[in-house]
Amino acid sequence: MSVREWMVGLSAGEKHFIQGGIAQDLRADGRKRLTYRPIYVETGVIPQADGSAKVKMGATEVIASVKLDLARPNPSQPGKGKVSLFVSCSATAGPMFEGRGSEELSAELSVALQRCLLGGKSGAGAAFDPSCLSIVDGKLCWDAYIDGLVVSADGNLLDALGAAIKAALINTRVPVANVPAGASLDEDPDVDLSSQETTRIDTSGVPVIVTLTKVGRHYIVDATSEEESQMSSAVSVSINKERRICGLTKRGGAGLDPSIILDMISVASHVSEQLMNKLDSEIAAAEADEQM
Amino acid sequence: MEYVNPEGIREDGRRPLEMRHLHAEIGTVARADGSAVFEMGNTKVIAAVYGPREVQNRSQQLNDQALVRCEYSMPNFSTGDRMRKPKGDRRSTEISLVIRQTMEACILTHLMPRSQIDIFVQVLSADGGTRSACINAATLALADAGIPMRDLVTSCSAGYLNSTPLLDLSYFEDSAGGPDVTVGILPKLDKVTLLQMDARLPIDIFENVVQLATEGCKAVANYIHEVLLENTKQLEYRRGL
Amino acid sequence: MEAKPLDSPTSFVNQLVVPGDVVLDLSTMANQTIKLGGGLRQDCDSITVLKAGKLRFAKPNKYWVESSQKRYVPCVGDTVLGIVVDTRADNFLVDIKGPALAFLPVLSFEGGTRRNIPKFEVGTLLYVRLVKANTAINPELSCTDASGKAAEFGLLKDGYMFESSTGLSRMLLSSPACPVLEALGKKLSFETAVGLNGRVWVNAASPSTIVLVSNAIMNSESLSAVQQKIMVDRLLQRVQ
Amino acid sequence: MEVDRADGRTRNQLRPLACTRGTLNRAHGSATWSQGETKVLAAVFGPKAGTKKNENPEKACIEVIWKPKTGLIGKPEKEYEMILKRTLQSICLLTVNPNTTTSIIVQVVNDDGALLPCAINAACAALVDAGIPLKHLAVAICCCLADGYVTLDPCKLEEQRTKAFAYLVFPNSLVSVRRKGSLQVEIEPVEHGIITSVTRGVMPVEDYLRCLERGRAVSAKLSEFLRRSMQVQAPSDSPTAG
Amino acid sequence: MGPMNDSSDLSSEMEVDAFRRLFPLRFHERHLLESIRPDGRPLGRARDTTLAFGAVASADGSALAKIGCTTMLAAIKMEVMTPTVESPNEGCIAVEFHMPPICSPTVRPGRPAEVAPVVSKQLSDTILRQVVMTFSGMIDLKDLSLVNGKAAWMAYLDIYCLDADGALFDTALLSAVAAFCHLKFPMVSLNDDGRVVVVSGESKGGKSGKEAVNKEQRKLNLISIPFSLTCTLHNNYILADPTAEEESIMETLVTVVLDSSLQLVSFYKPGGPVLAFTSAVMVSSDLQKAII
Amino acid sequence: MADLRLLRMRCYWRLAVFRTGAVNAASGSAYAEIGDTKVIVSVFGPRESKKAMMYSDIGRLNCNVSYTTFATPVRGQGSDNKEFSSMLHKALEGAIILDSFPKTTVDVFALVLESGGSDLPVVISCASVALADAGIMMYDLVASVSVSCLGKNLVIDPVLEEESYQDGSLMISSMPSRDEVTQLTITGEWSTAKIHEAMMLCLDACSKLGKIMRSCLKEAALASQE
Repeated sequence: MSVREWMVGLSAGEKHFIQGGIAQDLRADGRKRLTYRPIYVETGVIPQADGSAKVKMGATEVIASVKLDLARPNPSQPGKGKVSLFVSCSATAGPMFEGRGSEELSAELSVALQRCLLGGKSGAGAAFDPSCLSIVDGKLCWDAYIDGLVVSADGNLLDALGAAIKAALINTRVPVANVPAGASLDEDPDVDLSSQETTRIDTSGVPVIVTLTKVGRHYIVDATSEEESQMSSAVSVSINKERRICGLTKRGGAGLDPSIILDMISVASHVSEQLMNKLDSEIAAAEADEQM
Repeated sequence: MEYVNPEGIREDGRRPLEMRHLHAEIGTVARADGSAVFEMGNTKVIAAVYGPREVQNRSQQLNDQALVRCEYSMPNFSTGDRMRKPKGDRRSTEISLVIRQTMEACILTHLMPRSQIDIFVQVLSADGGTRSACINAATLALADAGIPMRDLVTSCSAGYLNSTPLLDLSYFEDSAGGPDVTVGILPKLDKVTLLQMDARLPIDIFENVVQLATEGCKAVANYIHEVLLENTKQLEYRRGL
Repeated sequence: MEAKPLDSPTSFVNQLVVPGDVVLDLSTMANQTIKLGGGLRQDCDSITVLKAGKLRFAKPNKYWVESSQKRYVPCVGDTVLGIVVDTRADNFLVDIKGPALAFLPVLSFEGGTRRNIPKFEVGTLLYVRLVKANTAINPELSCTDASGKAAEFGLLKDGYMFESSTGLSRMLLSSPACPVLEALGKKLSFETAVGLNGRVWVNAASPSTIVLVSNAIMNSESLSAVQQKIMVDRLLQRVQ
Repeated sequence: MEVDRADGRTRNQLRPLACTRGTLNRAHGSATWSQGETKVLAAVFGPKAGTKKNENPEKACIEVIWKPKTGLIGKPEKEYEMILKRTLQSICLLTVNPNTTTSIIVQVVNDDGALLPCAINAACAALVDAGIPLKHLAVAICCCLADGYVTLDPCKLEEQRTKAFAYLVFPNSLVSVRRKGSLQVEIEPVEHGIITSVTRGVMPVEDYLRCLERGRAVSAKLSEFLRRSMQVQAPSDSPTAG
Repeated sequence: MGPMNDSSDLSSEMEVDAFRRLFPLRFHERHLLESIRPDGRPLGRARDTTLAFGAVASADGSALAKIGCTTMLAAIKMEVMTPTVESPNEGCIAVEFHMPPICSPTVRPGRPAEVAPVVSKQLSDTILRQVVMTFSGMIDLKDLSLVNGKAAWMAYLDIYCLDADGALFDTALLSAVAAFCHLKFPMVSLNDDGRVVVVSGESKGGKSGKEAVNKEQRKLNLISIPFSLTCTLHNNYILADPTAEEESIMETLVTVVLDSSLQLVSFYKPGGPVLAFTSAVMVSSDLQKAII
Repeated sequence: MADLRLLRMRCYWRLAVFRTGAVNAASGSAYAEIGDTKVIVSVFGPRESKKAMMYSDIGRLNCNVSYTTFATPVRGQGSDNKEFSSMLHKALEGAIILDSFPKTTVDVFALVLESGGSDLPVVISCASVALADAGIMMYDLVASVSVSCLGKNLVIDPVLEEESYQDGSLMISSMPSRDEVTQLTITGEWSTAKIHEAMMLCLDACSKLGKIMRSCLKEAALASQE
């Protein structure tokens, strides 16, 4: 809360204007309570990464990149690749992110994203099945480093990052690694990656993250940083195609009645459908013009 | 290692005296006072300027000029290898110092005493020549922020491999271990504000490599002029004049 | 490890003393008032030494330890050279090489009033007098002598200032003119201001004179009176 | 005293002592102290305004920074810093200039045994050179116990081979105008006390007391050396009275 | 003395703990006159000591020691390591002293307390006392060896200060010694490729290929048990076992460590005004005997 | 592995013990033991906040959770846990009346002595008892419970092994008497109905836990009166 407070110095009048607007379903920038700001998606922005995407939601701009490294799977799950997720806030988003200032917020965002995208310990509810990253069971697998970078921050960072990671995963090309059959399997076998063909990750199950910010008695979607500074509490829900909930984080201080939380979850799942379609069309368009 | 094949074509298809493709956008970060993205080939850098604003810690305040602070950060996905220490590693501190000194020389700091100007440079993808790209991006961001400057600062790097001077080295050519000369000039005043070189080079060859780099800087300067003119036309158009 | 039994207190004078030595035993000296200078402290009924140095005795009853340090301990009545560090509403903050910054009230100038407050840039050199100096609060300075006249206090324009030890500046200000100044004074015309806090300011018409005088003073610290004269004469011949 | 030490010294003989003061001109006070091969450079930066965080503002605060010869600052250096700080706090007059910080930097030039006592002597000499008000001086010595005998000022080799050793710091012997022994502290004269004692290794209590005796005897010699080293550096000023 | 009497009439009408906070030294000196301490103990008496073994279930040996309010929790975990080349038949002990932010108001998270490394060094000196030639330590490292040259025990001794109220070193040493007494060696067995592996408690040697190297859960024998007592000196008063408040006021601390055979392990007096040493050593050693 | 799940299909949770006044150097402290998860929390303040902080007319909360090296079965290096610290901060923020101590900071430090499963809920409950012991004004105590979803069944207050192969988990920290949720985190795949059922289960567990915490505080108050 304190970081956002500092970012937007609002006078009492402006605060009242924002809260009143939301009550009458007409926000400061003319949107309704449940409409999103225009979303632009661009894929393949980082040439060195195996998959990358840039998402702009109004003034918020984030970049996600997926890089694959050869690694040895951890013994407890031999058949699966490894996934790690880390978010950092660049100082370009604001002077308070300079030096160590951004650590607290990036830690919070990383934890929220891990909870929403990587699912439970047994892998249920994960964005994608990590076994598609395995090459040789128990010996060799891909280690996927998912990195998020906040370039410009104007509220609703979690949804933008969620969308960017979804687009980056869709854009990822997993190089086909074929291991010569006879190779000795104990030490690290030599893998040839020369063959140019690549496969895609099955991203059908990737959930989308919807953050409902409660201001006064109403909830709004895709809040700008001014609106976020007025929030009493917020619930970020990650919902996949089958409208099942793959992760939830309640942020913000004030207590919430359980019934309100359930109501927010249902509103979120309703909105997620509309967001899912919009995102899929944007990503498809971006992928198409990247091929050209 | 074959960096320049017999016909004089480099590994990425450019001729020795040819720059990589330049691309620049202004005003990409809404909240910043001034911001710009600068691309040289695959090297892509975004810079944001906040200021002149109140000094954060009183002890650093200068009572006759503006305090210029700079932070250069490189995310761990921007280069080939993954292991990248967090913000405070030595290389990024050194590059922030270089950028700060270069920009401090060209900003008219005495016009804004007791204030602070923050320049934040974030590398998005690094393919050699990051230092020059950062300086060009910072210049554009400062211009976008409307901060009074003596002249634009443009920078370019040049090297010397297989006994031919090469302009604007890529990461592949840069990591070949050959000399890498980075030059920063004030194009109008024709003054050199930054000259850095590592590895060894005979004097006469050094002179024409520096000359080559200066040509490169002038080319960048022209491109930046065009971009700025285009941007002001846009602003004019948007304001409906 | 017996302590040398010495009866007469004066035998210590002009001898080197080390912190902790007991130099005066008040219980044996009946009703005599003693004035203690720097470097001595009273501990119940004996006077012990605080700082290493030579014990000095002046006629009536003044004892003090003469030592040479780089840090200055402010005491009332000293004339010092201060450098302005910051200006506040009602006084200037002046660095006098002491433990704390000294205050120079804005009005403590000859005929000083609210309207004609002088404007001192950061770093200007001032020749000032110490008015208040106790350990708890910052020392206070003034640019006037006791009678309120400016005398020679105030701003020192151009010239060259260099740091020296407190011992050397005390030697330069010793009552019979110090040999090195005397010798230089015969041949060259220059102006100096010596602060007891180990700062010397020299000003002369031509810069070469300033440099010559400053070097002469700096070298004279560890030379005896005769050696100082010889050193000055050699310097002057080389100049002519 | 038959000679039984590697370098031919008798048990009570110290290694050659050397002390130069005023070696650094930017420091407000500095001194190098060397005992045989062990050499330590100490610099004092005079009372600066303000005290560190939870320090008591009524008193002056002493800050010690120990710079080892090579490598990083580990736990041993932290312990030496704490011992040195407590020792110097007890000999300095803290009430003279309150709310100030005096920082003492100890740089180990070479370590050939008895490092801590050498550092304490160097710091003490540097404090005198900086003119910091002191109650009295301190001299430090290392006594080690080798098969029943107390040997003084061991070199590195001897220090590692002995069963146990003790670093002892005594107040220096005072030149006093008063009668001897009249300066009475309830039980024993003040010169007999110790300021700091740090022991390593197991030793019977009697051996420890013998170390104290031997240590106190040699501390008189050390303080004599300290006094003489003052003479050499004191500026020979003009004969005229002040 | 001037200040003395005005504070005496001052204290009459100001109640006790305001006076204690404003003039701490005078408050304690008034108590010393009647040779009693603020918490009612005579000068020579130490605070009552309690000891509880096996406080931590997940550690091989642990103990909780309390002297007055100062509480220390020591725990030892044993791990198998290959011994160093120059001492093939010796195990190794790593002593670590932690002062978490919960133990005292002065400790901030992130910055360790300055006294922590000092106490930790003293503890490792006292416990190991590794003087090269003659080994007179509390524990013979040869007991920690398993298979000469191939495997030996690595004992991680971690001491946590849960409540800091003076005499930290005494309580820490007491808890460390108690933890060693309570220590039980975990069951160890040699698996197929010759490496010694710790057999977890439940599956008692069930695997065929393993035969237990050490059958019974043997204890560690301690050669000599050190006891320490810290006293503070205030112009010829000797106070045993000071509380944190007394420690902060009276700056002279003397720590005497004797072992069971009454040999002086360490006499540690860091600074403080000159002391007539003979009396101090006598007093502390006979107090020591009282405790053993 | 399946047989264990059926065996443990119960709705009660492990024995809970609370005790206040564990650390007398702190202005308020509490020790909590639920099953073999042992936690000590001590509260300092409200005291002067760090100089770098700007003026704020509402009080500030500063939380820090750290583990001992021997807390986890495999020897960790006793580092601070940033994630738990920020979640503890979010859970307590809603319950404390922050504007009763403006400009100052209340420090809440927690040390996990032994980690026996669902450590964060135990830390949050123990912290709210410690705050009450320190006399910090609060709207209500904060009780926190977590439930693991293993296949079909919900296991409340999971032990370490159950947590290691849970399909999903739901952690709630709520104010029992005001019946408000201050913090809720869900991982793994859940349907909305399942969430509803799990929340109800947790909320009544929280109210039971709240009673135990209240009784412990009452005992401490009675004890200090004699």
